[in-house]
Amino acid sequence: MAAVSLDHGLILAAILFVIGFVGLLTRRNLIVALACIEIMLNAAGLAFVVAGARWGSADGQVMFLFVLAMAAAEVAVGLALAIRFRQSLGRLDVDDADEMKG
Amino acid sequence: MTSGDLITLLPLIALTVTPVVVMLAAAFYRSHALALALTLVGLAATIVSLFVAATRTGRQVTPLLSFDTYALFYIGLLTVATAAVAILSWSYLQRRHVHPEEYYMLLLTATLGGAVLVASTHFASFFLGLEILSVSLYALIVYPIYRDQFVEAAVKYLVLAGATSAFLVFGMALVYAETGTMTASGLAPILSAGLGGQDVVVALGIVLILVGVGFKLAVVPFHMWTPDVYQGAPAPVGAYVATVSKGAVLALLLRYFWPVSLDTGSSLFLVFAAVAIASMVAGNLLALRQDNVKRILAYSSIANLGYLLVAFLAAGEQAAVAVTFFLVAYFATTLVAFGVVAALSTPERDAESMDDYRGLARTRRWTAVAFTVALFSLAGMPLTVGFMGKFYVVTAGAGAALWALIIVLVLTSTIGLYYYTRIVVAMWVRQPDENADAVGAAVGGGSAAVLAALTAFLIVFGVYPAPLIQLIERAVATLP
Amino acid sequence: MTALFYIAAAVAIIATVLVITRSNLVHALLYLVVSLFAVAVVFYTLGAPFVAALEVIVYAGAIMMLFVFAVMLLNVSADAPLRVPRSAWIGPLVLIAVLLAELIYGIGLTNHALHAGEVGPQQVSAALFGPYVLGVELASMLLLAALIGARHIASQPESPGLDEPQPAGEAPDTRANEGGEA
Amino acid sequence: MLQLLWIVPALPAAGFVVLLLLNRHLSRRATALIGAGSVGLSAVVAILIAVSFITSPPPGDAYRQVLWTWFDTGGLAPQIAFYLDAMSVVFMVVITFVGFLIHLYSTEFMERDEGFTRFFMYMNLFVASMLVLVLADNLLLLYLGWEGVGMCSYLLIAFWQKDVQNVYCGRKAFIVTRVGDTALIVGLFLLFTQLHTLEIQPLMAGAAKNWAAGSGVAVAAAALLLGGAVGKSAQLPLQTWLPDAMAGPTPVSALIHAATMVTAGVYLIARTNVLFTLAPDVRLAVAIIGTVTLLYACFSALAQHDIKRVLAYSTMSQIGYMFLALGVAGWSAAIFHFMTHAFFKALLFLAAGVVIEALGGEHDIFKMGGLRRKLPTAFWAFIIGAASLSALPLITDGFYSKDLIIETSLGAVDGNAWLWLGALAGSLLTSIYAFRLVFVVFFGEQQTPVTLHPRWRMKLPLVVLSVLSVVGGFVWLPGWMGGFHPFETFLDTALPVTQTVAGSFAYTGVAALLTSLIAVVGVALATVWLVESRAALARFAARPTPHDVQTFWLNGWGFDWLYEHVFVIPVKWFARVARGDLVEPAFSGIAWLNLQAWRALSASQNGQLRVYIGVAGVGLAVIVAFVVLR
Amino acid sequence: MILLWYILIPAVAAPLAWLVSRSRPDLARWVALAGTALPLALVTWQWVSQAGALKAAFVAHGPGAAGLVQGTWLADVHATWIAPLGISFFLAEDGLTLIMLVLTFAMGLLAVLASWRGITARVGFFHFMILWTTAALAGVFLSLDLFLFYFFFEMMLIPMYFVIALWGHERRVYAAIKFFIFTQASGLLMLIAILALYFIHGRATGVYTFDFTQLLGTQMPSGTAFLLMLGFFAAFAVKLPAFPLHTWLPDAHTEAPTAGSVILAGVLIKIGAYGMIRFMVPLFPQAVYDFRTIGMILAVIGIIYGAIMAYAQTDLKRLVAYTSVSHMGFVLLGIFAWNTLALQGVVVQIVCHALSTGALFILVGTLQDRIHTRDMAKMGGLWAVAPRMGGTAMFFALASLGLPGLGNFVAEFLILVGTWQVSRWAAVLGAVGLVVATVYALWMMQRAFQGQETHALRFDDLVPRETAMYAALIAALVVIGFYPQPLIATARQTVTAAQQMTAGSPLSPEAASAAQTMIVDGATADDGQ
Repeated sequence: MAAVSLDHGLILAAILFVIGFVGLLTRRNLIVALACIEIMLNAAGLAFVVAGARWGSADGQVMFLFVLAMAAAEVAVGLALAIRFRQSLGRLDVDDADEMKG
Repeated sequence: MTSGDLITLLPLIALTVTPVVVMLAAAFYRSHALALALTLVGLAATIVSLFVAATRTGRQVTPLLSFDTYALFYIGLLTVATAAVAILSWSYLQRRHVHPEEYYMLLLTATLGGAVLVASTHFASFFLGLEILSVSLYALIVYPIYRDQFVEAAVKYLVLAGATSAFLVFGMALVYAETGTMTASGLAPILSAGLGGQDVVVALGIVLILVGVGFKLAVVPFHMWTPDVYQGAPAPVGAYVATVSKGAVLALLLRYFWPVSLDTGSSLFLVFAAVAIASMVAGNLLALRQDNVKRILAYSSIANLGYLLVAFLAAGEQAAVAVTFFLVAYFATTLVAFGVVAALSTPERDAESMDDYRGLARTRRWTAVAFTVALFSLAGMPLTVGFMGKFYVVTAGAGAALWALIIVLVLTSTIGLYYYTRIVVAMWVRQPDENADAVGAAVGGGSAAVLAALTAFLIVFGVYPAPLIQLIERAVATLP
Repeated sequence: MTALFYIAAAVAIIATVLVITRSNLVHALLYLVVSLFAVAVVFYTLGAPFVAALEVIVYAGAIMMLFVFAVMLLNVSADAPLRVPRSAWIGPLVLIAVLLAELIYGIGLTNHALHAGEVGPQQVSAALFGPYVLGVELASMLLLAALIGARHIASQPESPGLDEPQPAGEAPDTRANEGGEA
Repeated sequence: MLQLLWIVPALPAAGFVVLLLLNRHLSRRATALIGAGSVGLSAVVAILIAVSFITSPPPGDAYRQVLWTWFDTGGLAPQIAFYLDAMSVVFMVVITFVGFLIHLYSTEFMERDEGFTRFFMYMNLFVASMLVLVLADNLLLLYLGWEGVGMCSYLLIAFWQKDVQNVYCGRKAFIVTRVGDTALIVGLFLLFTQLHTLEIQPLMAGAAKNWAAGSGVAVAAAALLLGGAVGKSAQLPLQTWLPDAMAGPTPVSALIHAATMVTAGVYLIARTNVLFTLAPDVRLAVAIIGTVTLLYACFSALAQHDIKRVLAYSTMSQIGYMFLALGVAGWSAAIFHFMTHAFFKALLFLAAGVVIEALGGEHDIFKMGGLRRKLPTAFWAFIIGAASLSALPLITDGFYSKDLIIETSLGAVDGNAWLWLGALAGSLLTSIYAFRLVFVVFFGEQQTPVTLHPRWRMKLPLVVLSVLSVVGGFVWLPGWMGGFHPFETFLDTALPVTQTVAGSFAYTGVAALLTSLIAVVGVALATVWLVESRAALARFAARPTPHDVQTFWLNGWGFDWLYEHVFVIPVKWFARVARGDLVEPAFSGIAWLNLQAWRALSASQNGQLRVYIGVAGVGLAVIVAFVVLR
Repeated sequence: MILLWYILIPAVAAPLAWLVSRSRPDLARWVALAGTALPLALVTWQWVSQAGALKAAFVAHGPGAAGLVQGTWLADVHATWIAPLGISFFLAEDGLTLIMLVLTFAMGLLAVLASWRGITARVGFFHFMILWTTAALAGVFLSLDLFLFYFFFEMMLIPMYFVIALWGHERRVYAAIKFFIFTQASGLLMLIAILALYFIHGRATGVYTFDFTQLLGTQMPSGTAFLLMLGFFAAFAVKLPAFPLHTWLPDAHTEAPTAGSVILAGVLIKIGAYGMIRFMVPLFPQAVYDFRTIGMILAVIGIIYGAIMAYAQTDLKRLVAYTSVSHMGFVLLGIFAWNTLALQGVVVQIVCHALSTGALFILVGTLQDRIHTRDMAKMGGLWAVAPRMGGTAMFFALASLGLPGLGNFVAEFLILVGTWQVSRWAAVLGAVGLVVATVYALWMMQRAFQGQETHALRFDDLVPRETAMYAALIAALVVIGFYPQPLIATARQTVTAAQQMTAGSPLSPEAASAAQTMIVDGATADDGQ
């Protein structure tokens, strides 16, 4: 049933990954940044599942599981930080956070 | 998973149980002293378990981890470093009026992450170890919370760590897609081909993995976060990031690349060389006229990683010993340097600007002596273990005839002299300016002891490094 | 089946692009949920039903809920949208184009057929509690660390300041861990 | 008796050490006693040694006394040893005797000077160094004496160091002589490398044995030694320092810049005569330099205002005569003239000293005048000195030595007419400027009052020297006066006999008559011109020749100006330009580069998170491109 | 075993001085005095007692390179230090080392004496640094293991840096860091050269060691040898300020306190010369031979440029510093001439330069303490105010211009005679250097001491302690001037051994024969003493 070839899957993952990365680069809102990180992690997980599908072994999916766990952890701490960020800097704009430089 | 494996896993088990115990204790009775005591007991247990684990043969525990003497040595190193950071944090957190218990839990989980990284031979354990370490660090960096700098540093670290982890995983996926193996032993033949010609995907995968590794090691071009995080984070956490997180990742890199003898023509070698040179040059140049001591230490840690990469590239029989020895020296020196910064920091403001260190020799003589010894060790001056470390690195480099790299190392480390001595001048030559708010109270008992012990380590092994070298040689011998 | 794969892929890509272009935050998050569903469908077409289910439950269910809570809590829509001048997009887009080209060129070089069979939950759980058992334990420690961290960051009152020291050892008031009021 | 040789230089050296150590605690009398006494004793011992040397000459007419080995490495083993032969006896006696007289004279001359002890300290050190120079058995030891006297002359010229001008003159003297010394030391290198020793006698033997006459190395060695001699004896082209050396006290000028040091060059050439015989054209150069310098000096002397500068130029010209004698291989004639010159030139200087002291430090001769009755001893001393300088026939020692040189310059094998004519012209001019000086200072009306009259310690040396200036010449009578020349026979044991052309015109009666008449004509000319017409006297004394030639001669034919512009100004310019070290910009440039790199890099750390991610992305793109495309 | 004491006594005295100073500051001075006087006495006793051994050790051994090298040490200590890298704790002492040790401890003693009144702030810490430098210097001169040599070479930087940075004058921090970076950068280049040599030797013979006697004579392609030689030359040329790399010296000397300048001028500079004679030339004779012309050009430029720069200075101490550049130009010339005469001249020059320039620095330092300025424009006519000081300054000025009868002349004459045999133009230009030396020496005397007393400066003349110090130095210079044989005899053995080591190369073609005559002279010369 898998007429889909490996590289198509990987290309899809790559595209999603790259879109996430561009979001990270351009959007100044911290929440969106966290979302973009989630997109990139999801794309990486997708790549792993595609790889697993190629070899027909469960390794890919196990790795996806771990990526999932890591993403969840990341979001939890990220959002907590976002709340703290808004309280101390007033806005969720990432560019405000440039007090330390030089 | 046989019962024997459990004994081999003892160190990890100890490192897992300790944070849980600290958490339970905190649930019943919130006391800073109790938390620290439990942490130290846990770390001591880990070290004892190392010796127990060392007695068992048959080291590979599930494809994920392998506990050879190399891993055990590094776990020991990380544990000792964590213990030092914990004690240094005691006086730091004492005056911060913030719940200290979570700090120690996170410290222990981070060390667990490090331990997993050191022992990992599989992508899964590599990824998980890295993430446990990172996630624990997010909270540690922002721990005192009440100042914008902490939040800013944590956000930067989190976003960048998240992004680079995504690259890491994507790289792993590509490698797995092409080769089907995720273990270090499986990758060795591929790596030794130096990523030339045919399987471009694997090359792509490896490079993407290096992004994740590069971020953690803070080598150029992934070093941008370092100065801000070191400046923003509390001093003990800065020490932790500079030592344990970098050391663990480098140990893993060494394990993966140890069986691979990169020939100097291959593209991977050239990438590493370019990164090393860039780190050495940028690290030293950025710190040239820097007035913030924490940022100077950050840039100097970038430069030191550049030196480490030179030894890593040497890949001769000397390389592993050189890398490990330099790492041990780097650990001790950085802990002393950050320990002094932590000891002098006040709740209002960390002791980071150069003016805080004016005339320190007069006001607080022994701290100044410790900091001077650390700075001279960073600069690689004799009588300090830094000198032996740098000498060992240059020897390894010379052994592998990496002349270009060594000459860059030599020239950039003389630039380094300039900014290290600027601090020394501030401490010894300048007069303390009265109007500056007085630097922190006298150095607390615990951190004073740690600083004294580490400074002694710097000098003793600076003069007579032979026993340390023998220990490292025995540890490295077991690498495949 | 392959047609379904390509449809779901297209939906996923479009939804993700919309996520990063919408100025309204809530819309962005909703598009993200759509994108996750599309990816779940892709998983299904690739013969990984267990992971598809996980994607829906954990990713869309739990993580996105966290996002929505955060957005509601901070009623982000109130403050001015952070407009980014058009020109700011050019640099990143060029970089992304280069990166994408390199990735696609690299991936394009190899072409292998995917394994026909489906890898069901049995094999995954066998692997999970086979060689990767330690992985699971470590994943749990990862979540524990995140828990402790998130709780600590969110629990503190806005800025304890140095004047009213909080005596160590006294149990904190049972404020919800979402932290202070918006 | 000869074993006491080492005492002769040791005594003044001991005097120097004693004065140095007890500097503060000695009274004037004690210092004078030690200072003059040490040289006096040394003179006595020198004379005793000379007598025993003459009466019972040691084997081989030479006596060598070794004190200790200086050092011994790599084949070079110079010894601190003294070598006494006929020539060095003459030099030793003259130096110690004249030195003693001048020391006696100085005890009174320097009485009121607060640096009294320091003066005698330097003078003793000078006499010791000069004795080491003339008695040295080894060229390196000779060089030690050579530089020693140079240093002492610097210290003594700049004795009144409160006035920067004196210090400048002292420095100028030491540096110009040092230029000559460099040539000498290079000569030493050459000699040692070629002949593997620096001991004079074996060196001369070795040179004679393995160097062919006129061979390149011989010419080079001789030329280098000549360079050293020219520097020390103030001959062209290194003569500019001597007139300025008059800045020192008069006894210093008398001892150093008349009697002893300036003749060191003559001693060196005489001592290494074998080298010069091996390089005939260098010897001709010596003769030419001698003649040209003596003429140059005569003309300059004519135009001087300062009494001591006249005498300085006259010394320069008399040494020119000695160089001429050496040039034509009249070795003993040169030594003879050295002795006579030492007597009458010291006499002239000391007399001038009396005059200067009497007139309260006045140097300009046109402010003096009519001192005949006021200072009789000075007047008679000056007359005898001037007569001897102009070589008035029969009654002065100058006649015997200078005319002998004039005669040899034609009669010797290498003599030639041009040299002879130059010498004759020089002799004429000498008598003119000598007696010009006498008439201007001692005749005409008195312009400055006499405030001080010399006492016995200044008068006695004048008398003794006057007697010697008359008697000194009788030791070597010319052929037509009976040919009694014990001095020559004595010197022939050390120096080669001068070969003369048998029937040459020089030895005919006419030539002898001509040379003696020249001197008398010169004096007559000066007397007729000056004594008769007062106006003529003032005018001629003031300006004997048209104005610009006058000033040209006054400042030594513009050599000072030339050296100033060729050597001194470029060095000063380079020093000013390079004060901050030319190499410094190279290193501060590197530091600047580092600073600019730092400024650029730290600008990139602008704290913007998105920039950080961008940098990481670009870095990644570059690496991937490199790995993938390679 | 005695060698260990040379390093240990000052090394132990250093912390002792610092600790003692906490309770009674002045005690630190006495500890420092003991810390330098004791080893000085020890080494002098060894010199006297082993004078016989010096000759015997030499005569007994034939001219064979190996024979000479092994058997020649007066005393040696051999212990393994870091076995895995083949680093051994190998100290050895022969004639030249003996002289350098005497010099080190004498200058250390002089430094302590000179700063008896001068240093008042942080006395204990100051003497800690001085003693640490002395210990490191003793280590440098004694070590025969290249790593140990490098270890001590670098170790002496820190105390010297502190001495200049803490007790120096106005621009002390700039001068200190400049000194530090110059020496460290060139030191690291030498380290690379040492390591390259270590690996070439290791690969060729399988024995990985830093022991100089074994590294000697490793065969390598001439191109590599030239590069390695340049590495060594860089480090030693900076230390011995050879022409292009000398700019740190005037700053370091001018800003350093008197004691610092004395040690800097007295001993630190000599490491360059010692290093070249001991390590650089014997290890790469052919490369040195190829480099000889350039080396001599640099030396001659150093002599003349240094002298003119000295003349150009307005700061008295800077003037004296540049004289060191000029004198060290002679030393470099002598080393490149590499024959017995020149090398003996170098040894004598090393000692005499230390004495004369050390004295000049003390003089200028004490003058600065009295009139609080070094600017010659503000001086003038000081002889009238302080005649004894004027006289001493005159003596040492004359010594530094190479007046015969004093040690410097014997050294410079030997060097120039030796150089003449190798290259005529270098010797002639060196001799011209003597004239330029006269210019700056007399210029200094005129500007500072002679001439009209422009400013009414009133200060007291030399105190007895100072007079005694200068008298000792004057006596030493005069004795060396008239009888340098003990110095030459002590160094003869090292000089001949060094030439033996380069016997194979064109550098010293007649080495074998020279050694032969040496033995004969060695035996006969003794009766002359």
